[in-house]
Amino acid sequence: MTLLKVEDLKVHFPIRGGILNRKIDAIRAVDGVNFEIEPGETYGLVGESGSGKTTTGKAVMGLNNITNGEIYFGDELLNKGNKVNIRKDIQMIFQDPYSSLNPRKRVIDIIAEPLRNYENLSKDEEKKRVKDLLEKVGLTAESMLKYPHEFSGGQRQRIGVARAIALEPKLIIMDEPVSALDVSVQAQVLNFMQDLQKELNLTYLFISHDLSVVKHMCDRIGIMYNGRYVEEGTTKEIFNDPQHIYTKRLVAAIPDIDPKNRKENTNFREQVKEEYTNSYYDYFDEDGLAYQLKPITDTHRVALPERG
Amino acid sequence: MWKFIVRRLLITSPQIIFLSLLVFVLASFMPGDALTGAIGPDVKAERLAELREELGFNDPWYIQYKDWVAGILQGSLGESFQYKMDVEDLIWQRVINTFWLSLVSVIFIYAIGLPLGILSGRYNDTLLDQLITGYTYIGFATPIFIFGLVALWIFGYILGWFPTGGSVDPGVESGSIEYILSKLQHLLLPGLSIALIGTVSTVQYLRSEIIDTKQKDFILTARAKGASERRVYNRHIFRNSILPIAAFFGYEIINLINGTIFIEQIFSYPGMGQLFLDSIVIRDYTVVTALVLLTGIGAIVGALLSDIILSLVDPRIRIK
Amino acid sequence: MSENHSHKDIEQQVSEQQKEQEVQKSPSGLRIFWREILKDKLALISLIFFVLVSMIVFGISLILDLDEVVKIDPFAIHQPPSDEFLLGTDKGGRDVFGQLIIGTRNSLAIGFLVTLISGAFGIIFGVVSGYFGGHIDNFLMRIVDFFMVLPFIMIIIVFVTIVPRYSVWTFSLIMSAFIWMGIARLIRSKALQERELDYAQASRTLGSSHTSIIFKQVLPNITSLVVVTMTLNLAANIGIESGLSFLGFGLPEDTPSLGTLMSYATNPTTLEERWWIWAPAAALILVLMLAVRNVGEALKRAADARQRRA
Amino acid sequence: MSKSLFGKFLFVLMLAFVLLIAACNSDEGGEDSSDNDGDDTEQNESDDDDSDSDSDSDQELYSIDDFESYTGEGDAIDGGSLTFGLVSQSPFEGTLNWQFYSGNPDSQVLSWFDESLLQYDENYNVTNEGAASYEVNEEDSSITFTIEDDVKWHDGEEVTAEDWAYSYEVIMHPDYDGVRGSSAGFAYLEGAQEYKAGEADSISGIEIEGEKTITFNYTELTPSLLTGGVWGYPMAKHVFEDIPVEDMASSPEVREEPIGFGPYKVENVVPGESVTYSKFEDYWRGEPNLDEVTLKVVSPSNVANALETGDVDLVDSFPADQVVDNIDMPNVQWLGMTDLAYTYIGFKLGDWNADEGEVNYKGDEMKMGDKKLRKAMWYAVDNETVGERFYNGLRWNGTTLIPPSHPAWHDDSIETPTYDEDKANELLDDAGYKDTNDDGYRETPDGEELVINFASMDSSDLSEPLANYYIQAWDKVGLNVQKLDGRLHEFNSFYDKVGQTGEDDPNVDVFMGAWSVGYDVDPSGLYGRDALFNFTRWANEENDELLAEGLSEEAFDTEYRQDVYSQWQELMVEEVPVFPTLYRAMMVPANERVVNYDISVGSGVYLYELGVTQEEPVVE
Repeated sequence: MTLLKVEDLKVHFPIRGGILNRKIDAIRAVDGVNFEIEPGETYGLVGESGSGKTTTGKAVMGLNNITNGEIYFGDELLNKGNKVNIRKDIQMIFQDPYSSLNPRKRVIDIIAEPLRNYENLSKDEEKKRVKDLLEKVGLTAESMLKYPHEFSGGQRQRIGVARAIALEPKLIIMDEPVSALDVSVQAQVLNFMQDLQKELNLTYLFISHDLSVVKHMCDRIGIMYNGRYVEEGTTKEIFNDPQHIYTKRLVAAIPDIDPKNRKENTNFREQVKEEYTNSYYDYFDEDGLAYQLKPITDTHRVALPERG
Repeated sequence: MWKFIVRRLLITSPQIIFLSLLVFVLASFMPGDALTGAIGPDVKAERLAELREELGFNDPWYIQYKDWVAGILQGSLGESFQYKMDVEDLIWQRVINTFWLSLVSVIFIYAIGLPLGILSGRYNDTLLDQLITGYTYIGFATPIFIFGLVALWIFGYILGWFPTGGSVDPGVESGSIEYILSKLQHLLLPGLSIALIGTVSTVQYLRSEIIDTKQKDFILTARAKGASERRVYNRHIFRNSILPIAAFFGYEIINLINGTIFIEQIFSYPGMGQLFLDSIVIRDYTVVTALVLLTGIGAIVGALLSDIILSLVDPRIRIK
Repeated sequence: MSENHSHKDIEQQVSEQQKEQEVQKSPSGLRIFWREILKDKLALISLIFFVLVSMIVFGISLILDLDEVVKIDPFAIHQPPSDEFLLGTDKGGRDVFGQLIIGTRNSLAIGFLVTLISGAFGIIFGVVSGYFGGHIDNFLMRIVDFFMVLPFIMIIIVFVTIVPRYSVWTFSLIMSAFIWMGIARLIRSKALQERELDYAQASRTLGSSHTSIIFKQVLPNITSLVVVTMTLNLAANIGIESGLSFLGFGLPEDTPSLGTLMSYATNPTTLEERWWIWAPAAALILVLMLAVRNVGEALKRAADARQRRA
Repeated sequence: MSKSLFGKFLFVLMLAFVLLIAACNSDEGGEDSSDNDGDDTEQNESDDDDSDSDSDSDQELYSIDDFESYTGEGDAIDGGSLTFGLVSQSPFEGTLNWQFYSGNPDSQVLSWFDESLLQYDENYNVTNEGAASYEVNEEDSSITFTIEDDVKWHDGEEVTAEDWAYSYEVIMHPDYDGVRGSSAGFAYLEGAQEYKAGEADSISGIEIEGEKTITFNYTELTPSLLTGGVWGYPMAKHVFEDIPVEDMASSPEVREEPIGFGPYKVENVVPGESVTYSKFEDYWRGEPNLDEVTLKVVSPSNVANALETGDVDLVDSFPADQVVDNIDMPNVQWLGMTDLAYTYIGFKLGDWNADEGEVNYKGDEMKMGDKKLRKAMWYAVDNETVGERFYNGLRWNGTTLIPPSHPAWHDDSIETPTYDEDKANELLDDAGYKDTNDDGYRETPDGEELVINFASMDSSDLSEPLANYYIQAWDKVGLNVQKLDGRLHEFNSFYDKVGQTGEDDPNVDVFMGAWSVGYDVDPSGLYGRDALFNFTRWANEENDELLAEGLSEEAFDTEYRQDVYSQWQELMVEEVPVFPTLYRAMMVPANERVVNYDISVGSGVYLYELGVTQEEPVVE
């Protein structure tokens, strides 16, 4: 049984203009996206900035109005009416650990905010829960009375995680959770998140532009371009057998640390780039948008034009 | 650009309608009417009652409003009961005075504000700058009516340098040089009073703007390239700082009008502000309504003007 | 959002500059204010002076018998200052010093009230508008636009002639009704930025209601702006009140304000020869406004990290 | 922003200023007390202010009897020019036509270039000294007027009977929207109402008997006709003929180039601000003395200064609250006369019956219904002191409701209450108003709390102190009087509250206002049973009778009429629906060089004789 099912999701932002300020066009930030996430897995959503991945995440979270489509969480349709309901079963971790924590609030108030909204706890119970949560994310209980600016970026992100898991959600949406952090801290935080996933039996929707991170974290990956999927598959499929030219290019661009392969890599990239330029119109329609996804295997789908 | 203007105009028309409604409703709540002033033993109450009926003073406000709108559509703002003349003519007589007063004030505002602002910004933290900043400190804190009153007292009464009331000496041939000089003489003190207080924000703005710009990279580059200090100031800094000031002018209109109400009262200068206060007292509704409306429209047009200038100056603001 | 109004844009430009300090926003804004004031001797003197005057004025007016102050004494008209009348008497033989005390109290009270009422309303209006954005913002900003272009002095004057019985309270309400827009606009543009910050979004994912986010999350983050604006508004409001009283559309003579005493100077003989009636009031208005502004400017500097002295 | 040393400096300066003021005070306080010891020789120059105001507080007293209304004759130079100050806070309206003007400022402008055909004596009776003489025909209730031969408009046309009739036709025209047309001269005119209703093309009661002779036929003759009732202003028919009545008031013939037949003609009008006149050589009384007159608006706050500097020679009036401060102005002579006005305090004694069009006197039902209470309130106030202290004697205790400006009708033999606290207390005790609950205030005879609401008109700088002073005075005799709404009312809301439209505000118990009195002494417009402006809503039969008798044909006999009005004045003192508080002097300053000018009516000194003794105004 799937945990999250997104069907034909569209999020359009109107462009207004003209004398009466009517809607004259729309930015199609997300334009017909389908995917499913199984419980316990980490699903990666990859794309360059502007590809609609964050918008998709926020739409699932209910932070954006969605134009069309359905989002099911378990059996429940989330977007009754137009506004997506906020479920405590879904939580989010934000990209920027600086702005996602209210600078005027102490840590205890930040972490206890969801508890206060959903659970009626006494002061002591609340304190205990916050303490537990802090310990779970590797921070000391003394942190409780401090303000966010007294922490480092990595620590802040841990606070953000503590807040997100406070309600024991099933699904956590991570919007570029480490991209604002130093590379040295990134791995640390990622590992910690993986541990947490096992411990709490969490499902992650992992949004990132960084394929190497995604490769490390995710079970399955969806690749977005201009608001549409170009390819979806298991991590292995995507990295070892990319079908779409866009995916190929992304994969090729992953830096390789081994200097021995440098020349080889450069050549390979050149090739891919050439192919990309030459065959662009084989993979995208005249508007530069991806085609419908076609299944190749049970798990692997690619956006290719109808051939023949 | 024209789309932008047309759209702004479309947005402002409901504002004007609301404004006229508001004024009308308020006016209908004011105690007394234009005939109250006629009370006396020589005038029979019956005659007043008759006139009230004839002139429609007894109609509910929406009927009066309807008539008034109908009048406007035919190009008439109505007739002033007190002055027995068309409101537009009456207001025109006074607006022209207020216009001159405002013009002189604006000229002074910029004539005083620009040099002071530039000096203060260019030589910041010198004694000169401190003098100027000191002036802006005081100027900001001084209500215009206190300043006007004291100015009238010192320069009008004690020193006798300026006339203490009116807009022109009587008997001077209209259109002659003397006439213009006399007008100017009557305008100087009230105009200066408005300007000395009103210019303060310009000085402060210009000063901080210049100090800011001074440290911007393109100025440093210009200097590095060997441009003379004068050229740097004239071509780069000044031009960069002056445009927003020009643009803010439109927003200033409403402040200017508020200022003239006080100043005209203090200097017995027959302008719109005085006409307004008088008309309130004698309940000359048509005039009150027309004046408030006109002022409102002035403010709206001013804001529009500023927006246009701003969008010309700064493309970031321009809208599709 | 879709409707672009340029005031907004100017404010945005301004606030872009503030953005950098956003990051360093620390929780102890009020402490920074305090530190800045302590550092700035002028502001400190101003603050002490203002508090002192307020205390003296409110203190004395507690023990001062209002009836005695406004008591008409036909045998003591226009007395110059003496031991009996510290600041002489006015045209009704009333003690000017007493009126100055009561008048300062009334002016300050109105200044405070108007600042609080218009401030509270403007803040709520602005924060709601900015936080929700979109159509709500569009609609609310049209209302603000409408009020902005009202010639407010004129409208207040019309209002004052209508209200049959007015006191410090009603007068403050009338004034507030027409001067809340500035702060509303400022707060709105700030709130527009704040709502885009992740912490506001995070709160929503955590199940906090809009009201709770507005009041518990967003508002605390704009307090420094609120404090600065309100302080500067206080000075302006004292000025507006005394101006209206000066024109004769303020409080009645029995409830003197500083403007009432000033308005006696429209009589040229009083202006020329009886300085004791109006000059102290004029000086007091000036000094009070200067003091409040000094404090306000210091706060403004404190709020703007680049200019902070402390 | 960098710290500004200078700003700091200024701030400290301001602070110092405040402290200085405080310090000054204690200093001066000290000197003041030494003044009392008698050694004021030590005062230095900086105390000039002080000594000035000391003399101020000594309160010099003046009396209207000290002033003449006439500048006296002098050696006027030939020609010369004069500047006349029109004292007004606001510009004049510029409706420069007697038929259409609505404010005093305009009438001041008008009186230089246009005048009435009728001349009045000092009792405001029509005489034959004017441009027209009259003859009463008692048999057919008509009056015939004959205009002098050489009365000409400024454009050289003769002023004719036709012109006079024309002014009636304009005023009674259905489209006419001015306030005139209700005085006796119109009300009693035969056929006027028919014409007004549009039923007749002309007014049947007006007969033009020749180029210069006109007869007005009245339904009945009343003395009011000859004390201001007959409309005496002709209207130049050849000028206005082609202008529709509704457009006349805004026409250039009224606003920009008005003509009249007065001693000066209009040269130039600066709307609202000033008018220049030149002499009209063909003026019917003779060639005017001055070549040129300039009229300009001077605000009340500037007028003293303008006089001192010779900026104006003469003004139409002078702000009462500044007279005393300026009475020693060296280059100015002060003219004075008793003003045609009085201040009063009235009591609400009923309401207005709109259906019947008359007052509904309710007597004892009303809070102020007890005559003794009203009289006690009269005794309780010290108008003498008010006049002396607030107006330095230039206003004084009023006695009856016909002011001494009408010497023939004012009866000064009538005893009226004057300040007597004991008497007031006695009256109140008598009437049963006693303080039964020891709150310091008297209760009604029924033991109910008595709070009297006082509506006072805000008409001058002194309105507020005066109202408060009266309230204090009543407080002293144990009456709890409160200002209605806690403040004074500007004239619009004042008249709304006392009932200008017939809807009296039931909260008003006592009100203080002022009436100006017309030439015609007949008080029925203010105190008649059917007078809407009878704001007290008091009436009784004796009053009705006396007022009717005052207007009857017998009353053409002055002695008879005097007797009637004496009785009426006495009745009003007895019944006290209203009591006058102050009579007032009208004080007009004129530059020393102004001669042959008289501010009173019927003095036999006319405007064309006005002259100056030197080319330039006398300056200190």
